[in-house]
Amino acid sequence: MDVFFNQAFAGLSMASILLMVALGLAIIYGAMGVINLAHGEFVMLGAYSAWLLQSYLGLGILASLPLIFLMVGLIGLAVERGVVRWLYHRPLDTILATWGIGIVLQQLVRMGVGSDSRYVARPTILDGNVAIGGVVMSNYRIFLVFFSLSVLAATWYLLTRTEFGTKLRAVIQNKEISECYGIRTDRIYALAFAYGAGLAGIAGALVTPLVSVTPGMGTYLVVDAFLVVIVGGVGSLLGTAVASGLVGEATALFSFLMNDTLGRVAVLLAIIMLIRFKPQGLFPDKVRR
Amino acid sequence: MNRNFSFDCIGYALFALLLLVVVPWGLGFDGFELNTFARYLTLGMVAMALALSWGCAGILNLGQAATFGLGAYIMAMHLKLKASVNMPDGMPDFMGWTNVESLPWFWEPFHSLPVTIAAGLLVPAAVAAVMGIFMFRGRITGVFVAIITLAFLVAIQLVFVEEQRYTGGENGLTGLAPLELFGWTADNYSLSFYYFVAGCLICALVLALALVRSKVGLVLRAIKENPDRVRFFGYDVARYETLAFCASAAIAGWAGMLYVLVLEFASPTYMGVPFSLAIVIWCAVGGRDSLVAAALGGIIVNMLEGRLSDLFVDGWTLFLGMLFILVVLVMPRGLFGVFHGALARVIAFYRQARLERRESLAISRSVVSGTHDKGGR
Amino acid sequence: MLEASALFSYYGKSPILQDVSFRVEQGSIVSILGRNGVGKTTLLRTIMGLTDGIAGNLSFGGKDLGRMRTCDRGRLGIGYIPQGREIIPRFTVRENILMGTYARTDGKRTLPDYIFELFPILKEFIGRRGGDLSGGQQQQLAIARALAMDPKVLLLDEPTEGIQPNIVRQIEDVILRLNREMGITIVLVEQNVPFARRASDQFIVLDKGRVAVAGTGEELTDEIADEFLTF
Amino acid sequence: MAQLELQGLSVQFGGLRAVDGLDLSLEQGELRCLLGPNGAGKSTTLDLICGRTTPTGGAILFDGRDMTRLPVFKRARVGIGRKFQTPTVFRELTVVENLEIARSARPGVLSSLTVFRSRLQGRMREVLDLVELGDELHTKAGNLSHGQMQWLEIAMLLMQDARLILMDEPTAGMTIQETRKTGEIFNSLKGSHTMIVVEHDMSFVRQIAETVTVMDQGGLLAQGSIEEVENDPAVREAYLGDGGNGHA
Amino acid sequence: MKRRDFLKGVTATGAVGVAGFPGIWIKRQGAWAANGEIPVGVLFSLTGAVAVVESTLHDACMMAIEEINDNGGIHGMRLKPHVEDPASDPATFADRARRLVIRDRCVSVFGSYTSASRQAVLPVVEGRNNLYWYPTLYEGRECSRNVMYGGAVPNQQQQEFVPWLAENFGGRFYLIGNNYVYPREENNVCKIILDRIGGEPVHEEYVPMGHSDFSSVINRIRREQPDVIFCTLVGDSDVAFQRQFHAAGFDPDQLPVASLTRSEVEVKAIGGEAAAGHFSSAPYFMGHQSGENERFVEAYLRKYGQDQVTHFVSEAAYFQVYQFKAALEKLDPADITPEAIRDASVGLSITAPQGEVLIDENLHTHLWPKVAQWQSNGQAEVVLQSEERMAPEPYWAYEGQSCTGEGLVRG
Repeated sequence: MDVFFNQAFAGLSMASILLMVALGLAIIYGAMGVINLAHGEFVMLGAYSAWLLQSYLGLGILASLPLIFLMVGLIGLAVERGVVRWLYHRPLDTILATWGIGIVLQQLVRMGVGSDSRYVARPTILDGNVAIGGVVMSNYRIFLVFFSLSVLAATWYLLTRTEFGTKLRAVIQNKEISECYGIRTDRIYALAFAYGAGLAGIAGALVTPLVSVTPGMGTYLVVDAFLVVIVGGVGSLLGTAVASGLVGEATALFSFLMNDTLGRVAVLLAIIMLIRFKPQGLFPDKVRR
Repeated sequence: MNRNFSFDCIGYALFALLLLVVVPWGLGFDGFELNTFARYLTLGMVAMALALSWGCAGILNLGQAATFGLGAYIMAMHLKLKASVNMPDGMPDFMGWTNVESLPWFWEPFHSLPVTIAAGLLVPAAVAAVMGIFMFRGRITGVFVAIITLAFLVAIQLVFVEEQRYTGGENGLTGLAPLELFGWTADNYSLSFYYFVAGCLICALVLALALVRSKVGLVLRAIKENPDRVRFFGYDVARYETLAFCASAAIAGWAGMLYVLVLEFASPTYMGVPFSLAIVIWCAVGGRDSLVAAALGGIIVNMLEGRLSDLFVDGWTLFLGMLFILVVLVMPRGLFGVFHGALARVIAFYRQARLERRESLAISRSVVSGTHDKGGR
Repeated sequence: MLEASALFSYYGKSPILQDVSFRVEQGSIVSILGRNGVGKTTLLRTIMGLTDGIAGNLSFGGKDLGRMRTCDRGRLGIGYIPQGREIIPRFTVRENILMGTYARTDGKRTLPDYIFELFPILKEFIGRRGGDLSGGQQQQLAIARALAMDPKVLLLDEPTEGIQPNIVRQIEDVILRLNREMGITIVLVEQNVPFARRASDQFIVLDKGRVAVAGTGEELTDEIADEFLTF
Repeated sequence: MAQLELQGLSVQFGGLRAVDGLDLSLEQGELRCLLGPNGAGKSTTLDLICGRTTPTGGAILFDGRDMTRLPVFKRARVGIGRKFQTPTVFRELTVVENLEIARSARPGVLSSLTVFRSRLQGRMREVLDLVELGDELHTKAGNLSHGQMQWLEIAMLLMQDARLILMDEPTAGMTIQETRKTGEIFNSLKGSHTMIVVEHDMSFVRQIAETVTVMDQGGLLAQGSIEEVENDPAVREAYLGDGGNGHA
Repeated sequence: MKRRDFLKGVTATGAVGVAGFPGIWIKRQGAWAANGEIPVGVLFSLTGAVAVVESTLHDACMMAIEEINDNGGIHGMRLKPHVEDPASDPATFADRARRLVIRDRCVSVFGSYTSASRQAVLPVVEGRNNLYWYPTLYEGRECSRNVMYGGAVPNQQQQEFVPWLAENFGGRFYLIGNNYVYPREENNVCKIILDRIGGEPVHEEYVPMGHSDFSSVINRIRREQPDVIFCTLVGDSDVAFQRQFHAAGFDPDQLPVASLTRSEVEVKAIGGEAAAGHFSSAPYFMGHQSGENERFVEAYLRKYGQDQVTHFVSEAAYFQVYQFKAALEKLDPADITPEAIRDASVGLSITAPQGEVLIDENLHTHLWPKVAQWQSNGQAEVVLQSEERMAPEPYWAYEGQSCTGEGLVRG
């Protein structure tokens, strides 16, 4: 039984990381239809920013989160202004362009910082475990779960309760008419892209204590995160959250039943099925226009 | 129609001439250079295969590498068996190391070369058929096709890596025998081998062209523009899409088989996401609207990659990444689009000039004859 | 106030409007009439900057609109109520109206009360999603959204199309009140000749992208209607 | 036995009943005009017949065969053709290629593999002459004028040789001469093809119509000859609207 | 259709004009080493997933080449390194190896870290009878006459390590590795040894390369309660696993991670604190006390930065160049061919940072296995040093097979 709960928690903690990565991607994809394959590199930049701030300014991960959000957000802004904005009417081409951006960002980091893996210290206040019977949960992972939920909540608040969010949602649903009502759609797009990139940066910073920080670290994440976004459904925060949870728990379950490789294969096949039979996502928004 | 057909012939004859005469001559009939170029040709072939589904039918297959890899493994299995005749039970060495008792049943048929070649074309096509029917019956299009094929690619690569007992795992299939075909042994540094690969590419191109030039190609172009409207004429859109998908897979499998001959091993990286996305990029650089252009895209980008990595050992990927961004931004229809646009402009200019000359002639003649025909054209 | 001379407007390379000139005086109602597909909607979209390009002059309140971005035109006080209403279906009624205020330059984000006097039904349905309203209610919402921006001019594209007759009358009344009581200039694309005749100070009949006839409201005779508006 | 029969056909979008218990039957070779105010459900009815929309209730019989659940392409193979309100031709293809697509007597994949060039003789030549597009054979459809595109789409339907042709506002955007010519073509098709035409242009309707069906709010309002319908007070109320002094 | 297809032809011609004739200018033939230069290939990934490790090998190799050149070269000839970046991709490895061997006519190629890349290069060097100097520890079971194996084979890493672990911590081993040849083969060897000494493998599992979430693995470890984690994870996976293992609160005194692959590079990324108390088995550690090593480390840090580390693969990448040099010095300069270099290498003994290393006739290297415990400063403290240099036996686990100077012998 303990094994079951342990595994359920493992799934939850995988889901929390996935959610943070996918959330930014979901906003970028939902708002602009841009398939951002450079998202993994934003995650990587977040991790390197954490390393930079730690080794040169001595800032811990938690303290530097706002700065990292800004730094990666700015890079995202630059990428949007420089490349992505020319491609809004060609969604499939964004796959190619952002893949190129990913290659460039990776190589820039490699040339600037070096290709060896970097060390970022874990916040010491989050050391240790909580043990309930045989169920052992690492404090840091518990923190991640709650943090990702609060990021979700903050994003939800931003989208539904602020002027920026309302404008963004208006633009998503009807770009033309939003323009007619004085909304500067290009500015909204740029900010939304920057916000998505910033979230990826935060996610990158927060996974540093668990993984190896290398220029190629983001590549593995982006495919999974993208699958989550598609399964969740375009523009649905709830869908993204639930899909992350499902994928995380399913990965944990299958890898417990089989092994990590076949578990991943099973999850991928399940995702293919879901996309095939529910291409509109888990929570399709039925509204008549 | 006839004039267009002759233009066709000239274009393809030029391409064939290029591959069969100009390139080997330009490379000085050098074994190493020819071998390197043969590699580019196989990569061009898989880019061409993608153009068949992406350019013609609008199906962006991000998992093209999966069918390429299948073809590669099938050929490698045959060559591995040939290399293992002296092993106990004729079993490949890696199977012994992973405690496999006897040769698995699905390896048996690959003792035979004809079966191998047929399988190298048909297995990828069959896999594509299953995927195609699965997706297109459900009217899955665009991004969703891209994502499903991508997920499928990741899954199939994981399976190949996991089943090390049968596939050689991460190392792939290595230590292969050379191919023997009708008494000819493939030496991949020879001119004859280069011609073999180039011949295969031209052959595949001609077959693909036949498909594109037939009514199937026409219907596919219509489907790409408006699948619903095509249905109203009684076409089963899913079948057409599946056919394009299968044909593309078969050619990709073919290219995979050649790739194994060129590189002398099969590796699961042939089924990797980076490789698969690279195929898409070659196709985009060349121009997905034309099969030859896509093949050239594959050849050119790989050549460029080769040259760049020679010139800038440290930063060549940086240049490559920037190149992709630039191509997407500046040349949305690839090199082909640029050439096409330029030539169309030239032709339009001459046509205009000819028209004006004719008009001025007509006017002067009418002035001379004194009849003012108001609507004279 | 709104002025066009020798205006061409393009979709792609084909000119949909050709050599159109007109002048809309402050505080007047101008009707634009014509058959399906003669460019009425394109004219409104051209004013908003939603076509691919224009040639000729187009100005509003003395400012040249030619190169101005759509969002800035909105901020000048041009309220656009498009054909098919195009309210935001997933927004609540409140959010839809609030969206209108984003075109205000004074930064005020409150919903004017008079909107709810004009359209009491919106007050009742304030929390519902726009997409769940009936056609007539959506039309009222679309007008309310435009009013929230405190517009100087309203561009209405067939506001009564496909709406039950009793609401049609209501909407027509509102349009007249907005003009007569609040002095809002109105440009109205209309199929309904009697209403156009009753309401407008001025009319423009388009045919094949050109101005076929223009004149004051009284000059809109049955002959003109027969020639250009019936089939 | 009628060729096309709609029995209690209904469809619902969200809460809206777009078509509500519609009964309609057409004889072989009949031309039927479908009138009604905006939103009456005319286009939706065509959508239901050709299979673009699935009904929530009722049945569609064609030649006595139940079509209600058949996918679009199978209905097309049975002989139902459709023209859309805005011309939907393949803009990237040339005129000939568009017609070749429309020539779909053998729509299978395998038979298409054996066809390599468009034969300009026979039916294709006839159709091209009829719609006067003979000079534009190799023009991309996207470069045609609006009227020509409408013609092309009609030509495609002729090429398809559908037994039942559904037309949604075929004359929208046409000049008066073009409209008249369209009317002549339609009249010549009577008898050999069954047609349903949704139209607002009353003069055009007068030119072609034998029987007129008027729809309102998803149901049948009136049916009969054009005079009968025009004098029907219910029709005037619903369609001509606004006190009946309109010019529609 | 129109003129499009004519254009295709034009495009084709144009394209080749742009990039088609690199081969024309390539000069070839002549002696292997001429003009006072000895061409050697340097083939380590500078980009891609494996660059993390391979770039350090590249650095070490290049440093040795420069040192040799600075000290007058070999027979007065300079080593001319041809550097390629195979981008961590086996296909690119094969392509670049061809360039080095065939086009650039290198007498030897130094390169690569992963088994897959070695396998990709193998047909090229065997087909052209060239020499590939491979510095990495590997799974053994290979007996090419064209590869100089500088790293440890399983018997050199495990023969002393596994019994020592079982003695000190218990015989219940949890085997975890990345899913490829090396971990599986090492685990085979480990299981044989465990079987002999009465231990048991409680669980054996493999995760995909680059796998980074070990929650499930850690849960399984909790359930199985082994005595030792026998770890053959590499690179990113090893780093991720160790960080998560540490975060999960396991005590290294109770449950140590015993790794065959973890070196100073990984520990630097893991962080000394998380790695402290765990064990690695290798022939070299950065902190090894010897004059040769102090010189090596000092030169390396001076050249590449004080935050860099040396490790058991970069050491081999370094000393292999000196082995190459020693072999060449035995040869007549006019007589330099890959085969001659190979034959001259056999039986060569030089002083490497880890001690005296000898090239066996099977082309593998006799090394000095050590077991070390990681400290929180990121350095390893040797706890077990083998008495004598250990001979490489690539077919140790396969009875009746052995690799000799004549190649693989079955008996």
